[in-house]
Amino acid sequence: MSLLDVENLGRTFGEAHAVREASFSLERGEIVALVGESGSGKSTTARMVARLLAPTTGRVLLEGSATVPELAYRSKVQMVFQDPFGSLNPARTIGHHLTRPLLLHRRATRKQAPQAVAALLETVGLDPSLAVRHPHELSGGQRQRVAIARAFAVEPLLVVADEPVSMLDVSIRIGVLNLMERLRDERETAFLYITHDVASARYLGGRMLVMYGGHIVEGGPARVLTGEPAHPYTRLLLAAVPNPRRGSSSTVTRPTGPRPSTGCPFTARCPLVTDLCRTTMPPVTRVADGHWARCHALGKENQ
Amino acid sequence: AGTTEPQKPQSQGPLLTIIAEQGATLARNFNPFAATSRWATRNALYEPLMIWNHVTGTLEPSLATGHTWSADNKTLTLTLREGVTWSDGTPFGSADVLFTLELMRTHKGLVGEAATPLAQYVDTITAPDAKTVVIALREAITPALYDLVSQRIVPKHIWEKVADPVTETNQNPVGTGPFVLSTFRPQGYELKRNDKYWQKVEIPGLRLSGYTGQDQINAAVLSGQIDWGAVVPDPDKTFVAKDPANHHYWWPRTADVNLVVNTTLKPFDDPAVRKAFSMALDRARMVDIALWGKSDVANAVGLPSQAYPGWLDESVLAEGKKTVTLDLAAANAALDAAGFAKGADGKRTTPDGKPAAWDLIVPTGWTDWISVAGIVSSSLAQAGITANVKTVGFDNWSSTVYGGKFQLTLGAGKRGATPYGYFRDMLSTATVKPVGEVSTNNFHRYGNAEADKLLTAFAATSDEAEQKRIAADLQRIYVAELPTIPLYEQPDWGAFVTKRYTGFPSADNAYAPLANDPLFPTTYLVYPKLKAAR
Amino acid sequence: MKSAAGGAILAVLALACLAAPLLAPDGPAAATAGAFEAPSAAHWLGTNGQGQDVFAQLVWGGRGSLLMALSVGVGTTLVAVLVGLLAAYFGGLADEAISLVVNIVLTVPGLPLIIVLAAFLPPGPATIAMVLIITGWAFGARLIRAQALSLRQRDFIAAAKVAGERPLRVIAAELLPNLWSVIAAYLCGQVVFALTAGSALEFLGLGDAGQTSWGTMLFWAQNDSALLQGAWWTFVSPGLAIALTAGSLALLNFALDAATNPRLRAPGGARRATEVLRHG
Amino acid sequence: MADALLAVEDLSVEYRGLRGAARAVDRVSFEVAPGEVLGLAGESGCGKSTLALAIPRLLRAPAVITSGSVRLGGRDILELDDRRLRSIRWSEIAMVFQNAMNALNPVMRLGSQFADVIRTHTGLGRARALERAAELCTLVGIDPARLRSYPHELSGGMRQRAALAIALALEPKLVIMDEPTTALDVVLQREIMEEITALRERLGFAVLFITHDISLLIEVADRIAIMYGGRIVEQAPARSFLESAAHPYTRGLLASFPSIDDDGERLTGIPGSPPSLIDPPAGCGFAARCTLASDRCRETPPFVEIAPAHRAACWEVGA
Amino acid sequence: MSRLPRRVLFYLAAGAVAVTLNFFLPRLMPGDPATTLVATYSGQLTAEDLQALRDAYGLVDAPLWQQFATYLSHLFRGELGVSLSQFPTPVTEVIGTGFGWSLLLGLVSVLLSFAIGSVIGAVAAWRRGSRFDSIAPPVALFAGSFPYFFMALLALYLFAVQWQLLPLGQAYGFDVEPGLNAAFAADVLAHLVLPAGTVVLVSIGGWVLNMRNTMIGVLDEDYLLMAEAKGLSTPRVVGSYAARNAILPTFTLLGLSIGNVFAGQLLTEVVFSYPGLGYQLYQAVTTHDYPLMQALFLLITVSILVVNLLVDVAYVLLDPRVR
Ligand SMILES: Nc1ncnc2c1ncn2[C@@H]1O[C@H](COP(=O)(O)OP(=O)(O)OP(=O)(O)O)[C@@H](O)[C@H]1O
Ligand SMILES: Nc1ncnc2c1ncn2[C@@H]1O[C@H](COP(=O)(O)OP(=O)(O)OP(=O)(O)O)[C@@H](O)[C@H]1O
Ligand SMILES: [Mg+2]
Ligand SMILES: [Mg+2]
Ligand code: NI
Repeated sequence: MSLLDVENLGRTFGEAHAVREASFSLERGEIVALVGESGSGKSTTARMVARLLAPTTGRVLLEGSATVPELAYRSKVQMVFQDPFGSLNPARTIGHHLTRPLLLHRRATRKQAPQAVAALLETVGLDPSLAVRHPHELSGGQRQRVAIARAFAVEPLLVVADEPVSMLDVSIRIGVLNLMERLRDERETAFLYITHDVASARYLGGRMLVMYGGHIVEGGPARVLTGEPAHPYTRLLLAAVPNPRRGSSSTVTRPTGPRPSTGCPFTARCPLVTDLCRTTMPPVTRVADGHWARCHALGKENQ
Repeated sequence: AGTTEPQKPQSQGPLLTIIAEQGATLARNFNPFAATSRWATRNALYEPLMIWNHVTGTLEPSLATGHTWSADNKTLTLTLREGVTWSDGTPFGSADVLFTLELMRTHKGLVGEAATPLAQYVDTITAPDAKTVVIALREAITPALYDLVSQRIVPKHIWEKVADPVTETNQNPVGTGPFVLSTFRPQGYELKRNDKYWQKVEIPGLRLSGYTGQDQINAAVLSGQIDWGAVVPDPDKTFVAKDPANHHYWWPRTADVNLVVNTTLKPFDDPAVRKAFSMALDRARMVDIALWGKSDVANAVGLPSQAYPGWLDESVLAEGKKTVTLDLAAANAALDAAGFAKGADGKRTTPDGKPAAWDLIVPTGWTDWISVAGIVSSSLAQAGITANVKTVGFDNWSSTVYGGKFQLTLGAGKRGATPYGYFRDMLSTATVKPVGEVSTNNFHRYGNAEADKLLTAFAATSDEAEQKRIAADLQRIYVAELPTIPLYEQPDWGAFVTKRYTGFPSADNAYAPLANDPLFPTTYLVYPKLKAAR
Repeated sequence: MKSAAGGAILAVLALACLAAPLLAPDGPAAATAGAFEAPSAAHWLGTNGQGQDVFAQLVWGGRGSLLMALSVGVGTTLVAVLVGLLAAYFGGLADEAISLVVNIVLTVPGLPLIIVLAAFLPPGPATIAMVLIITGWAFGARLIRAQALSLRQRDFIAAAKVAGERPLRVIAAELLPNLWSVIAAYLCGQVVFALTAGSALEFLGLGDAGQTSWGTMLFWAQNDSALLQGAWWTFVSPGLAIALTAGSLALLNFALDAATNPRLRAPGGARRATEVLRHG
Repeated sequence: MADALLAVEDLSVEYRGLRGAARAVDRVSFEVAPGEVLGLAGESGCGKSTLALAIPRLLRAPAVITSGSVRLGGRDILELDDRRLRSIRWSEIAMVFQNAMNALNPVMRLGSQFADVIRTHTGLGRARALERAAELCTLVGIDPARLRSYPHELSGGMRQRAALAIALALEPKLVIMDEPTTALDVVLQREIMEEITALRERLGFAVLFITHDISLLIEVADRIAIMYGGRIVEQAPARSFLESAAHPYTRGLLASFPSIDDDGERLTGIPGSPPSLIDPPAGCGFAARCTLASDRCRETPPFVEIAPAHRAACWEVGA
Repeated sequence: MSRLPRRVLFYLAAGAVAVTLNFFLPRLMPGDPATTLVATYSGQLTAEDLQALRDAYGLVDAPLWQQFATYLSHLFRGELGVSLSQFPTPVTEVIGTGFGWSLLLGLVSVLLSFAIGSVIGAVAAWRRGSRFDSIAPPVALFAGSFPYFFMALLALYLFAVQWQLLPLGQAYGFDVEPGLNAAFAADVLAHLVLPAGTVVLVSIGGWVLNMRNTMIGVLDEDYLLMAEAKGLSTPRVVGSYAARNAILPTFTLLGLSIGNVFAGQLLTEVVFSYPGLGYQLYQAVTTHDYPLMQALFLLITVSILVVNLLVDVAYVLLDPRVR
């Protein structure tokens, strides 16, 4: 039994399909990175997994159950948000942010709370004296560490991290990523790591899922995916990443026309597009062990 | 008088500006049977048969030149003036009077002085000739005369074509009065002289503007824009001093203002309590402060001696003098005796142990009354009685007061040619209605069986000496019972400016009241006397 | 600076009113002098048309006026905060319904409603306070709702939910603390509004003329034609007292505004005063 | 470089706040040659934007330029009067801001935003100005019909392109680009960068390109300057930057970027946080975070040439 | 729910509530027109006359809900009835006399204070910290702290009574002929100075603050920086870029103010005897003139809703983002 099973998840906002037919699973202690272009539905997926948003179709199973009670779910699934400025309440102290989950999920009594808070701060590499400060007195990296500490206060099995480092300065990003890695190793916590920075997904290792236009179009081990991308979008994405070592390679295709409402969302930009692509969404096609993609061209290439 | 003098061509003087309308926008309604009609309807356009002049105490001829009572006091004969024409040129005659009175009799909902006598006492109305009207009453009620002759008369040839006189707005009035309508705007209107008027009138016309409140009126009067106005605060200082040669006022008094207690309520049913209250009141201060010293404190019967020469009994007044004079010690003693215990804080409790505190309500905007109420309240406070002054909208006030649901309020005694109406309101059981039923006259709800007999006798006689004797007895009852508490004599407010016109009535030339009062259309007596200033 | 001035004026006024029994031991109603006596040593601010000491009325009357204004401020703020927060937090149908009610209340003509209500209830400061609360909460509710709505979009609310907080607790412990300055500014504004609107009602005669307050002082001044008689002190004293109170609250509000909105707070200096300062 | 287009010398900017003056730009000197792309990188808050705004004198209170000169074609911009300053702006120095959504007036049609700058500086009529705007749109690959649109009706990439087109409206000699692609998706970023490169090749304007993404700079810039704590700490040609970067801070920065073809090596980032600008430590600002720091670092290191066309401010890497 | 049905629902619900309130509120007040009738006509009416008058006035004793049904059916036929206090003038005629003046006074004072206030606010924000900024907004604020009627009475007393510079009240004098002529226009203007001027004086502070606050927000936006970088002239930057954007939020408030022009001028009209609807409403309330009150309430609500609608529409025109 997987820790998390996402089955055929979909969400619409009015007419717009933000996420469609998303299915994936996560094991204990696994980091799964979800990458994709802006507006492809990454955050929407994350919010559905964190139960902040109700799915329109499909379901989310935690340890095989779709009906975990609210509080129990919260004690197992936590979330870290993109913006460390917005995710901490400017009116409350750091201590408050860490104490509340401890008390709510009975991880500590009121008496033990201060020590527990201090321990948490130390875990994420912060000075325990920060507990009495307000968020605006902390730097961005410190804030994001506090946000991570808050998620870890309840000792969750899964942390949904929605672009946890993209608002942080380059020099401190890596520290936060390393922290996540360490926590995974030490506590067997699983991460759903959302990002549009393919390099950092690869850095964390684990598996990677690529989203485009609401669909998960490719999945597989991060190293494999970044090395031998199968889906044309993944290829485009990787080619666009600035890479001083490799030198730039111009592969950009400008989108022409609106995104189609049927078929593969990538048709408008795809160099390999066929008529079939315009009418039907490609099925999941196995590329290699644990590596799959959804592209009609793929089947043909393999044939 | 009596004959039509040839009118001179209109003199080109300024219009006489008179304050009589309240409201920022005025509706064009000149129906004399509607209380919502414009002021000029009943005071400049349509005339009554005769006018009670309460300054001279005489009944002055208007459309009628005289009246006679039959020996049994049941038939009234009125002689009409010769040579009167309506403003459209049609001659005026007894048919018009007959028509007006019958119209009122047959059409319910018409407002007019004659309404009550027509419904209650009048038997038949006939016109033996063009200049005579004979009214037969069912019983001898001589005071009905004043109501009947005050009725404004309308032209038969016009009103017989009016479909519904109740909802008629009579936008282009045709009357016998000294003026006719010239321009009308919602903000005000102008009248010009009626060239066919039966008397000589020099002023070319009247101008009437609407004002929203007393302050606006005061401001207009004080800035000299008005020729004829009403109340001016502290007139010597604010008004006369500005232009002593031209600014004048004259405030004759015709009725008293009373502190009215609801005699159906527990402590107020006791005359001793009413008298105790009365003795606690600082009437001199009311006159000084609310009336700038321009009036007098009330006498014991609540009738101004000026207005009723010869009617008041000096011995009764002397007898009652004590009860209407400030004597705090006596008031306190009387309250102690009546069982009003005084607490440590100086406040009393009623014999039932409740706080001696009541609401004294006055209509919003009645500035002099509100001011007086303030003084009543502080006076009573000296004796340990609390009177909370509350101002309420007039309709709220009237429904509370006339419905008998008030505790304390102020009221004005009825004015009249004789004290009959006043005492009827004050003492007659016929005017007492059960609480909840509307009573506009006797809202203090006091009745006295002995007074009833005296009032009946009064009405049945037309002999003035006899009436005066009966009036003395009524005064005696009043002083003994003190149904309401007289405070001070209410002036008939009036102010005028002689820059443009002279000839206004004044203390030196007291030919008529100065106040313009829709109930007594004495302004008709003034118009002919006004002359352009030099 | 502005807030300090505002606070100081307010403190002096409030103290004077609190100390009324010491400053004017005879009470406001004692009518001991002649009408409209000009200011003198015996009567610092002269006497009114009733022969009462204007200074005594001012300090005693301030108690009623300030109490009334304060209760209206607190009352409307409470209702507005409650309604606004509930609407904003729960959103959806609840918000839809509450907003509808709020908008309808906003379209109901305020002043006429006040007059009708004031005529309906027994006159007095309590009635005026009630009437102003009934008619005054809607705008605040809309304001608080808008503010709370924008806060609700912020991630820390989602974070609190993820932590497992219950809705009411999120509102009380996470949303509310961020709204204090808005609420305080609104409270100030409401107190000012109540002070002027309340005195307007009293001035119109819809109050209780028997109780001394700044509004009824103006009512009496008008009733006794004080201005026309040249007794400006009876009129100007209460008017100025109201204006000073309202003005000082407005100054406080100004400062609170700056506290809410950091952009209003930045240090002075003309906008484009980027001077070039060079050595030598 | 005598033939420099822009020569900034000894420029200092302070923010004078309640808590004291923060020196956001500290005695900075650099030059931009005609047609050159100078990349400026550094951590958040190191003063990049302040420097960018100081050049066309766009800083607002409480910022104060306390020293230095900004020479553009021989004139010192800091000495110009208001009218002359306005006439230089955009016609000689144009700008592209980080977030085009915010930089375009939301209530004005795109066409008018082109037209007002064209008309202000050239005196062309409205119709002619719109014609010119249409040309510019075609140049950056936007359908000229879009000139009738409001900014919010365009996608993020289109807005950024439009901002670029507006910047080129008067064919300026220098375009300052302050993180023009940071808000965009990688794919879009690539697209815009290619657009910029192509246009520059055609029109020959110089660019001061600001970003915090060194990888990007290495791809697009001719020379790279690294800023730290208000100062420029290293300046070198882009071509060999990866290998030749000498300053410990620059090296730290480079070590903070995971790359798509690195294999499993652990990156460390730079521990610690940047110095306070209000009360900066004496000497080298990076000393507190530097592994090579020694006593010498208490004195400000000179900005010296350590290799041809390569300068750095560090005692440890000096010649 | 999408925007359009929601707006429609709002207007329907607001209309229904207004009509219901219009009917019941006046009838909940203490006192009734019948007693007032008795009081006013004391002694001049018999009981039968009174009944006849009550019938004519339409004051029936039927249960309230029945009266409400009658009222609704009349309303649907567009019948607003006759005024009781000005009986038998139709309500529409009574309102007709005040409508124009209220509109004139209201629009002039609201637009003037909005315009002046916004300009002061914009300039203060642009020159933040200058002497102008440290004087103008606080002064405007302090002027706005005076109770309105206090200012108005003081102005009336000083300008009209004491110095006699301006007319005492009303909308125009007797000596001019109403119509489209210069003399009348000048006279109307002279009569407008005090009422409108006092309203402007006390209401300007709010607009100043509003504009200053939103403007300061806008000044921080990148598009302002870009406008300056473009070398545009200062008036263009302040006008087309800063003020144009800053005015948007203020605009909704302007709508609210304009919507209230028929309701909010009671004190002005009382003090200056101005022949508008505010004073009529006050009179209607104090005389229990139900039909007039109902019609005025209806007018006020409808005008608020209409202005709301107009603001919605205008907002769409002014702010392309909400289209
Ligand atoms: N609350 C919402 N209402 C309407 N549309 C929404 C809402 N939230 C997201 N969307 C739309 O759904 C789509 C997916 O959005 P989402 O935020 O999940 O994308 P994302 O992959 O996280 O993008 P980014 O990288 O920019 O954060 C977008 O087109 C977005 O506009
Ligand atoms: N208006 C201001 N008042 C005070 N300090 C300011 C102001 N604007 C910027 N600063 C400070 O000046 C320093 C430089 O800011 P600047 O915006 O130039 O940095 P940056 O390098 O552009 O950063 P980023 O990469 O985040 O855009 C920062 O420390 C900042 O806190
Ligand atoms: Mg996202
Ligand atoms: Mg920057
Ligand atoms: Ni009839």
